[in-house]
Amino acid sequence: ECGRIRLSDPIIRLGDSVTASCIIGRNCSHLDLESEILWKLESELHPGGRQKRLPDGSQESTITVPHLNYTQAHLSCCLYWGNSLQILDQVELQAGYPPPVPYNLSCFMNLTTNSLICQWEPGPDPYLPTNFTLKSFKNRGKCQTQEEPILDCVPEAGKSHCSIPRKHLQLYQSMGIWVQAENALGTTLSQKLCFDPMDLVKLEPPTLEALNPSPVEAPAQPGCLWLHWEPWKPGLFITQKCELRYQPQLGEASWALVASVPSKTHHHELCGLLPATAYTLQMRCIRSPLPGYWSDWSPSLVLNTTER
Amino acid sequence: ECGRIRLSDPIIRLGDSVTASCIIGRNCSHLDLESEILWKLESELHPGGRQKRLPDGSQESTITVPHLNYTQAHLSCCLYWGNSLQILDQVELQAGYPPPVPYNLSCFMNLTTNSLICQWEPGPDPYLPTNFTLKSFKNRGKCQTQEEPILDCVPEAGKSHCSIPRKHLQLYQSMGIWVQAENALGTTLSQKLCFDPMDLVKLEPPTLEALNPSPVEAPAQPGCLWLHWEPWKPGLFITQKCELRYQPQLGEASWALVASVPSKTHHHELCGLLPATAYTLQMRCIRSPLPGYWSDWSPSLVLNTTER
Amino acid sequence: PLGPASSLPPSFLLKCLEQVRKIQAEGEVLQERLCAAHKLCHPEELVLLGHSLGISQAPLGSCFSQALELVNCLRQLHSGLFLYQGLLQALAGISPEVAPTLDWLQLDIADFATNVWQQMEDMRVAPPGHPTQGPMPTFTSAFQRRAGGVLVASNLQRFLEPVYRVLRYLAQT
Repeated sequence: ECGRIRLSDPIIRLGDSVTASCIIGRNCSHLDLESEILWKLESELHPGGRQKRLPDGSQESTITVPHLNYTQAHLSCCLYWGNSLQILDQVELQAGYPPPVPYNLSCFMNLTTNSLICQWEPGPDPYLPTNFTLKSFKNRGKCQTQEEPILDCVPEAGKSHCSIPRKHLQLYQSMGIWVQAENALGTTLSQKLCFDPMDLVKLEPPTLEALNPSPVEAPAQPGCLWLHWEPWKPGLFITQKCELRYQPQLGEASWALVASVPSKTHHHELCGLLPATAYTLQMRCIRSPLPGYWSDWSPSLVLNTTER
Repeated sequence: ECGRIRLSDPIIRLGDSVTASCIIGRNCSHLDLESEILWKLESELHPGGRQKRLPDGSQESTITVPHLNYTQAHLSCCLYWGNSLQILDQVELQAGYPPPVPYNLSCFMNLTTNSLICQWEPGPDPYLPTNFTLKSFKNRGKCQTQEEPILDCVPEAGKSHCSIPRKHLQLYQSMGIWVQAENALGTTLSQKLCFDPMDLVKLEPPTLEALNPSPVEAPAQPGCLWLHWEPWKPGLFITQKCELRYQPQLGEASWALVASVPSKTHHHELCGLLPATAYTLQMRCIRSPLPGYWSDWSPSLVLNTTER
Repeated sequence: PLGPASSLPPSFLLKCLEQVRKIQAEGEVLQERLCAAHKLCHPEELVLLGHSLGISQAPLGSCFSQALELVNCLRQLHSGLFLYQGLLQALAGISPEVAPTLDWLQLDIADFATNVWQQMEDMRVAPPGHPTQGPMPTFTSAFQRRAGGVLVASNLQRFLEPVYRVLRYLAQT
């Protein structure tokens, strides 16, 4: 072997020192074994190699880079051959940090894709290839004991979200879940969550429709609006409560809120409004009384109240 | 077995007849074996079942549908049980046509994706699941003899194009290629093509750029325009000829053509134009003298000639 | 001595010229990628390593002797291409950034070698039996494969320049 670099550690913490040695075997006939072994860090010659002859006649040079400030660097073992500097071996040094603790882990149950979708913040870049895995396990109580593990959910490269398909979930059983971050310098775990998947259901908003003409039994009163909505089909099996908000299209008007619109009736009469005014209406719903997340606000519907 | 349908042929030609038999085993204790076996085609009762008792005591009814005009139909073997018609067995009849001969097979070599892309017309819908496969083989001469087959290229469902990756191709050797269509009623082959993939290369057009100011050695002459173009990078290794077309932005002016612009120089002076007029210019290139396809016309460039 | 240059069909020569340009372009991409991804940009820094790895250059003498020996020149061209096919194969697993370019280059060289071999067969001057690959260098580290890639790519470019000149000469006569 005409030049082989050995490293204390190919991956180190940024700023730490790294020691390397390069050995030129004595059977390396075409080399003048007396010449000095030189080191290059990236494309700069790096002084400070300590060279000695080994018992078997081969030459060994050792070098220590006190503070490696490159996240990636090529370290080359070289020799002059005639007047041209020859590279005999080269290794790639990598430096960075252990993985930061992933935080802000949050999940919600998506009934459209029938999967539990979790997302998290990866934290600052550790400059090293870092694998994130969403780990989870089934559980009977409050996730104190770790029972049967569910699958390891591996996100797409560079993504900080992962989705666990329905077939791995028991929707009405509690499960523990956390994110594990791992690279060459260590492993960290996020805070653990414990929930029934169904308690994290996020509904899609209902679809608002004008009731034109307003139903026979209640002709349009001045300052009143009749509203009808179609609930989101996949969520029909869930008892919900809904909220309606409305604002006149007048300058800086703020939203007014009608809390807990009875969700079963699918229509609602809104009164006490300004006559001959255009109102923007939106609605959202949430699983209730069982826990869940509010849906987003529905797309707006604009209705006009009649003249006085 | 309480009712088992046997079919002469589950897939037949549209309009042909189909014969089916339904046997009710004598060990079918809970059935009154004397009652009449009835047939339903889709949801209509279908008369004409010929029933007989078999030597082993079971009942067999046979029916012939003279002209099946459904491309898909359910045939049910039924029996009255009390006064409710019971379905004992059901089969799916399929009818359609043998695959039409695929036609208009054409291919071109795409240097961006480094693949040979072929497309064809599938012909009228035969109403039966039909698989198309692009078949090809390597060859020395004019594809008379079929030597080493190349891979079977299976298009995405419902698509009539397929692309053969570079690693299966010898760009400068002739290959034979055709489309095979196959369904339950038969197999057909398209016309065969024989070519070197590289002879079907379709270049991307060059990129036209104004030469502002026109080069020092040729100041802008009235009625002249200086044009520069950047050839398409992946096609640089191919000797080409190019065509330039231009038209004044005046009413219904037609294109004028400058055939065979020398492709090596990358700039061209266009004279004999109307002064102070906006001209639209486009260019396309083709592999030459070796065979190839014209590129599309390049996006337009608009240049203005100077005053008299 | 030179058989009549015209014994080589013009379309064969035009295709060969195009194939050489295609391989040269691919070779440059390989060199650029090795430089960008691994900071190995100068083959002259790796000559010593090349000796110890046994990366050789393909001979082309018959293409340059005063009297161009066409048949021997074609045979040397084919063996050179065959050698580079082997060398590139030995570099398999070089690195993800470079592997696709290496694959295209191998395919283009194999195509060109097939073209030359078939032309020799058509002229009934193909050597008997198919060529067999000699001993190939063994690369024992990622660095040696990448350095080997730099050396093979630069040798290939230096092999193709004279080939292009000879083919152009033949195409013009």
